[in-house]
Amino acid sequence: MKIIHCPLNGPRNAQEFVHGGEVVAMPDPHRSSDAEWASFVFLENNVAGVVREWWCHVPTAYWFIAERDTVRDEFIRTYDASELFRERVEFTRPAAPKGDAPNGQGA
Amino acid sequence: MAFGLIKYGLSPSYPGKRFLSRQPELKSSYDVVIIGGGGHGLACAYYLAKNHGVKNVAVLEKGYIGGGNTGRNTAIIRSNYLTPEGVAFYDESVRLFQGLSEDLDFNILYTERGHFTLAHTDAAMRTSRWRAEVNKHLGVNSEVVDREDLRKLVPCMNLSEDVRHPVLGALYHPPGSIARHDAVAWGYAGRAAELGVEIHQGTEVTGLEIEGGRITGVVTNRGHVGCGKAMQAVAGLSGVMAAKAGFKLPIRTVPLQACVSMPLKPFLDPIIVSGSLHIYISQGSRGELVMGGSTDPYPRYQTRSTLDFMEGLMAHILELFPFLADVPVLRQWAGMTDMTPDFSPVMGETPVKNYYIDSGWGTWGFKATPVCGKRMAETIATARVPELLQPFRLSRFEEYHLVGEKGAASVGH
Amino acid sequence: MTSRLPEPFGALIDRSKPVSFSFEGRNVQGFKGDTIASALLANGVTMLSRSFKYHRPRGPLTMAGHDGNTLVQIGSEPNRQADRVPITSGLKVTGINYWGSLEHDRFALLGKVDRFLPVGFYYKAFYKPRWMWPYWEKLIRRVAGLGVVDLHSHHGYFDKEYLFCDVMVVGGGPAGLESALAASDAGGEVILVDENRMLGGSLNYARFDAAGERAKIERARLVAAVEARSNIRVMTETICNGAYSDNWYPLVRGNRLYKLRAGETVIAVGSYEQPLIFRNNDVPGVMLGSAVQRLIRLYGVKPGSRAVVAAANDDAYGVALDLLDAGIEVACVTDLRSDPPSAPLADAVLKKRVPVVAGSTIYEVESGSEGRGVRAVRLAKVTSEGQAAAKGDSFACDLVAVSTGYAPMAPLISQSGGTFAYDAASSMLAICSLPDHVIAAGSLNGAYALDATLEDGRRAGFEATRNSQPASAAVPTVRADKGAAGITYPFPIFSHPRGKDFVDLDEDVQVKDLEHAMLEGYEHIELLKRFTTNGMGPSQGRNSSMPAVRLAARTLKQSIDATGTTTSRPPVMQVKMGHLAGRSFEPVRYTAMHFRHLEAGAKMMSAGLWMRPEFYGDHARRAELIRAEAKNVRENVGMIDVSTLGGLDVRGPDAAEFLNRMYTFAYTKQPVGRSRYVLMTDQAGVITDDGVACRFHDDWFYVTATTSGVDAVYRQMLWYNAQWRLKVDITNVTAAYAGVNVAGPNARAVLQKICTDADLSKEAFPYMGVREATVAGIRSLLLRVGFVGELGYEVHVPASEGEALWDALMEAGKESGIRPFGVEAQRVLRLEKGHIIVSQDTDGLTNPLEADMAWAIAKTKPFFVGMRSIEIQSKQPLTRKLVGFEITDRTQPMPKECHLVVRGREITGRVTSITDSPAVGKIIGLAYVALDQSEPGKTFEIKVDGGKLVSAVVVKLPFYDPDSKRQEL
Amino acid sequence: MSLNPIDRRARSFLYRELMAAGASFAEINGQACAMRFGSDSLAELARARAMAICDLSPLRRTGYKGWATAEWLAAQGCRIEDAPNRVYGQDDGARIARLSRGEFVVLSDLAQSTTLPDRLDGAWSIASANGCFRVPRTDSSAWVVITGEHAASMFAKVCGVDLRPHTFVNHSIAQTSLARMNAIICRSDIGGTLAFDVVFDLASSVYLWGAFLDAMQEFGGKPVGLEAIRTLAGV
Repeated sequence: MKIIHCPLNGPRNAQEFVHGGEVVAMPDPHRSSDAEWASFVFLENNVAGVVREWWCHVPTAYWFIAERDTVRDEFIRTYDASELFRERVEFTRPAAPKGDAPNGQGA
Repeated sequence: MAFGLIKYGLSPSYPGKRFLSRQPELKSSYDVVIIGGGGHGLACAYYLAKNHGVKNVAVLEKGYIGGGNTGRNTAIIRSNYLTPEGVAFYDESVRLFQGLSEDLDFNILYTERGHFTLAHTDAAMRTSRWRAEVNKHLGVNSEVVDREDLRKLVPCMNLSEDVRHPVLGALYHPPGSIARHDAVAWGYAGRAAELGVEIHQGTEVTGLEIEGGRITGVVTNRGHVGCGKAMQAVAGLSGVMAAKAGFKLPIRTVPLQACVSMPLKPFLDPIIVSGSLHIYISQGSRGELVMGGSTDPYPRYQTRSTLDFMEGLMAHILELFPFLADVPVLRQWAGMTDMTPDFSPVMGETPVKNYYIDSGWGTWGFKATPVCGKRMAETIATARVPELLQPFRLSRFEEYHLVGEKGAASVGH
Repeated sequence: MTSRLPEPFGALIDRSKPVSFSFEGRNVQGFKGDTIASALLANGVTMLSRSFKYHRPRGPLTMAGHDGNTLVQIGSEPNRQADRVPITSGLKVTGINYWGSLEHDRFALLGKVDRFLPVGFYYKAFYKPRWMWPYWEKLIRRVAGLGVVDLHSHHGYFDKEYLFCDVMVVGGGPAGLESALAASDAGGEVILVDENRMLGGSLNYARFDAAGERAKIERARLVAAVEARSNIRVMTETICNGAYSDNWYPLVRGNRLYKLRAGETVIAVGSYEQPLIFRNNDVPGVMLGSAVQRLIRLYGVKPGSRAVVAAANDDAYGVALDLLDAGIEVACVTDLRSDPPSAPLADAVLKKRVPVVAGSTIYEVESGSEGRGVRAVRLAKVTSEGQAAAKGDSFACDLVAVSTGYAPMAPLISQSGGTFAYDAASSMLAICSLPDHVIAAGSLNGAYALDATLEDGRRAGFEATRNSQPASAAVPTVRADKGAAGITYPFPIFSHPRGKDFVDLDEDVQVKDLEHAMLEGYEHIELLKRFTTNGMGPSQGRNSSMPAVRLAARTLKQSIDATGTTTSRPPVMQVKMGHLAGRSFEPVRYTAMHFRHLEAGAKMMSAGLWMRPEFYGDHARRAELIRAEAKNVRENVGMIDVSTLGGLDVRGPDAAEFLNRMYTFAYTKQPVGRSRYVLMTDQAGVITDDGVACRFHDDWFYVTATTSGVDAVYRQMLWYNAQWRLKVDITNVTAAYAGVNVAGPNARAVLQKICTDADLSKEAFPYMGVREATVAGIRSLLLRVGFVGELGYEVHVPASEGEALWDALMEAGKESGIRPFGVEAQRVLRLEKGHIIVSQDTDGLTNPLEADMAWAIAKTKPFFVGMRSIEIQSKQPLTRKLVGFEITDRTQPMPKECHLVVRGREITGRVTSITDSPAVGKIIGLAYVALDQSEPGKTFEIKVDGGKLVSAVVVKLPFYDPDSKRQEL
Repeated sequence: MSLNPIDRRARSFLYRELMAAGASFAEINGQACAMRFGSDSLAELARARAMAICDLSPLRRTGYKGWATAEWLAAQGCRIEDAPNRVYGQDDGARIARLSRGEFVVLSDLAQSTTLPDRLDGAWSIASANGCFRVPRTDSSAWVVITGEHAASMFAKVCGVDLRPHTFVNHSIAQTSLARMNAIICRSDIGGTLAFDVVFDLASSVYLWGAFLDAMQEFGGKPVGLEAIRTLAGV
């Protein structure tokens, strides 16, 4: 079984984790086209190579980010989500164009 | 002794004939290039030649024919799906399978065994009835049976209530069958080759040539090949190939594992599936138990086996069949599957003109081999997507017209 | 007649402890330490099994569990290896795969008609006419298959244990022992694993010098040293059965599966001696030289009285010397090499005047009646690779020992990601790459000469601990010539015009089968394997895959590497399903009131990990009891355990904003002290969960979720906030609270009795109100909810006090006739009120518009998960809609949940919930229908059992108490 | 005369198991706590030293989490350091398990002499909460202690984390999966005896209790009462 290095709990058996999918930026829900949105919801990059993805250590419900080679199935690096997501994310309807664009999602 | 064998016993020289011609040189171009020499690609080539007279066809296989998921799946055939679209599609597949040995003049060892999808919760019982009702309405033989029926139909199964997940009943699908997976690929290859299709093993497609939004050729490890039309049938690597064509798919590549026991004298006729326990088991013609479960917990392009798969699988199989505890397991393996959000395949046209796709087969691709081959051949030859395939078009996702088969496909295979 | 040899032969057996067991019903005597096979051979029983296809007699080949010839049935255990399983008193052993008896197997006839059973014959026949195949299939299944399962044998106790170490050494032979010692010098924890009962590996049975002394000395030295080390844990009779990611290994011993995580691994499992292929090479009495040596040295068994030895290396002469020591006459040594080099063991054999025929191979074995044993061996001159001249001399004998070469025990290396390439110098595969943290040593690594093996072991042990070695420390050197060259005959295959020259004994694959398969086009090594099943049998190609590769390479005129080898897959050795399952852990969660439900006769049902009461009382009266429970709620007061409902504390200044993003409704303006419905969708706009959000403070919402959904909801919330970084904390408090819903016209009266500090009057505590209060002396959260459509209070208390709460409420409700009700009654009650159950009334694709829940969507919010997808779908015509319906005509059969709504061929929807409502007095339900069927008053048809069509009429929801007076009392 | 657990409102989820095993109970924090099994206290002590499990669910505990929790606890006079997955002992015997940057579990001492959990719960309120939120650990989590020289070997049968004494040092914490249920394992030796506090989902109490007893069988492990544990601790 793989060992995954959890940034909080250290090296653990992969069985303690769940995979959360690739880290992808959400398009602006108000400014993106229907096709762009559907593509965000349904389509996958499904990269054969190094991907940046979400993992959760289940016993601690701790979400973190891993860089993993999907061909060699090797974890290259794991780190806390705050490395990518630093800012509070705001959402606004176009009508009231105040605040940041909602896709300040780092990734 | 069957007549087919007599000539082998009597003729002085070995009468077996070569089913695959020695590898010819690649031509500079073909009417149709099929990327991927698995069951699907070979079937498509066969039907192109047989049904549509399209014989200037090359099947390009990077390894050996049937070496991908065709040779790794557990060879279960059924049509007890949930959506009308799915049921109609797989029903045609089952009908084709029933006559396939004769059609290909090659025994694919297609055997009706009956297929049980066990229900351990009332929710699962509801799904069973849903599937049974859709099946019956479309003329497919399925019914819901309760625990008492199961006592008669599968007497060796543990149906006691004092286990963690007692069996409440099942979806019973009498036409559920098994076959010899390799034989399907070999049979199609042999007949396709007879009709003039070229099958190139050890020929990897490394790039696609697209001009003005239409496919014009492919680049291989053996050089350039022009084509009028092309189809990719490379389950597991669908996304990688689609990326070469410049579009994305609703697909994650996730390993699926399986294993076999040592051969045993026959004791289990039907195919038993449990969605709640994530297992399925059947006994093959050689006597080995063929066992599998749900896909691996995370995506990757790898076919390395895991121990945790075996542990989880066996724990649950022994809850249903405690007497198997001393049966030796012989071998485990894995394949790479195309998992889609709605557990239905993706077939037909793509954003690239004359470039067709046959993908998204998740864990249920083998059972679709004949129908997919036949209908994709029709699509390519006539440039019209038959009604049977329409629901599975790639564009269904941006249209939010998904074909939800999770309830019927997630473990059932 | 073979017999026992005197000591010191028989290192493993204890002659003072006779053991008797039965084989094929007849009593057999052996000694403690014998395997089934050794005891049988000691008693002159040479046939242990019948082959898979032709049912030919078979006997031990490797005596190491590396062949499929020794598979037997032990009581209810099929396919056990007789050359590995030790005998115990009373053991009942029988042969397998015969029709009649092992001695007289009617299926043996198949051997006579094999001309009619070409390779892959089952692909070539039996399918015309179609209806015949099922009969053929049944026959084939009966002839195929090996052992028998006993459908009544019970599940023995298997369990598991995790192990950890710095270095694991697999293989207790000379290389492994030296590795373990070298590794332990570095001070770390070493685990030494060996499948045999006695450490020493080949030192226990092989011969390294003419005198036969060297092995004894080395073994004594190494074993004593290992046993003296406190940081080496020795695990014998333990099989390292696979190599998985990140040095994760299953070790099988007894009834326990150990799962070992090793820092570094030294694999020193050695090599397989390889068979020589000639006509009748499968007859009992034909064995590998190492098998003969094992029988003599380990078990003190004399495997024959007159032997022919086939040689292609000096080890073969060691076998000859062992035979002589054991008093077995050596009729001749036939050496495949045209002029065998002078070597210590060979010279010793010559000195003993044993006839040595150089440049000759075995052409065929002449066997006794029906191939039951060896009578004589016919030699033939080797003319070229794989070619022999016509018959030469014949030598009478009853034993054939074959020592013509080796192959590395590749499985653990290849499974861990290492690769092999063909080494022409040694005519064997050799390791060409290893993954990190895996080191190979000994003959597996090409070190065959004993001194090289020992040096290579030391080197491996050092490399495994390099990080803890002083930088100055030098890697132990290994001599350049490791003795691999010239010990393996390059083409040990001598086909015979009359066949029965078996490449794969498991599957009865003969040379011609492979040649014919290639003729037919199955030329790729994997196709060749799959078509002929060569290497797919019980011994997984240990003895047959290399010869097949050699044969294919020659036939196709290509190199071995170009031909390629087939992949090795776990497990290494057959393993019981029970070992893999172990003691299975099936978690189950009980509420505080669980045992109260049992005491009240509840029928419990699984809900995720939880157990919940389905209804209370006798199964036979199920329907009636459920109606009564529901009736009691409508007319009086009932109580249901809702502890399993998910509970999430969402707290902090952004709590309301967070809920606004997670759920479809609006929460920023929700007043403190009130609850509000929550509906969750995913980014595709599909309904995933629902519940209520109770606001106890500006910064504190207590949010409920469905029993099976809460863990996913909780995880999703954390995931989103890992991106949004709102000032909010989410805590899953599901297990912290036990909860009941007290519902019915008398609910207030019952609750008020024991609720001392809160005014429960409609005015003080209205519908949808929430507050803290004390009930039966327990601090509680009170929620006025209406799921079942009556005056009702959910009481949530600390779980440890849940049972007391239940008791107090049952007591307080006694005079009003309070009764517990289960999940089924609750389903009826909520249906009468038209409330959906997520996942029963919705499916994997249902969006809120289809579920007719547009009312639950806040239109002006800047964002919620799923919002955009719902907007996109709202621009499309609805294809289906969830509606309430009723069936008034009692003469019609009552539909069931998931019966279809049909319009001719078309399926327009399905019934998701239905009940014969006690309160409404009609059959009512929820169903998906086509949009044009969804207006109240419209009728549609439901297809029920037997295909009959039942018509139903759409009605407005709810069915019961339309203006909801009762729940707002 | 032993107290009957059902005579008190608050009850350990394990009280039926404890009664069946012959426990005698005494009141602690308003609920029945298993003090001893049978009359041979020396044998029980010996078992506690070799391989035993004891239900500590009646003992006080609480928890806090949130982005400002560390600061708040410090302000309440708690001594905690930055490293997560460590147990920090307090002067009055209480122990604070730091689960992450922002989450803490507060365990009282075996003698129940500390008042820390009550003090903290008294000091905290949602109104004044500022990035620090109470977690009702007494209600949400069962608490057992597993003691004795064989404890680590027993864990090796139900837990994939290496808990052997020389690798999992005293005061270490592993938040992991036990027999497929989530649990918090804190190494807190008692008077020189190897000991692990296990805090886990209350609703799984009966299941995990059974899994533990099954796993410790080969080491002769059985339940012991709080008295034996207190004797180990010398209180």
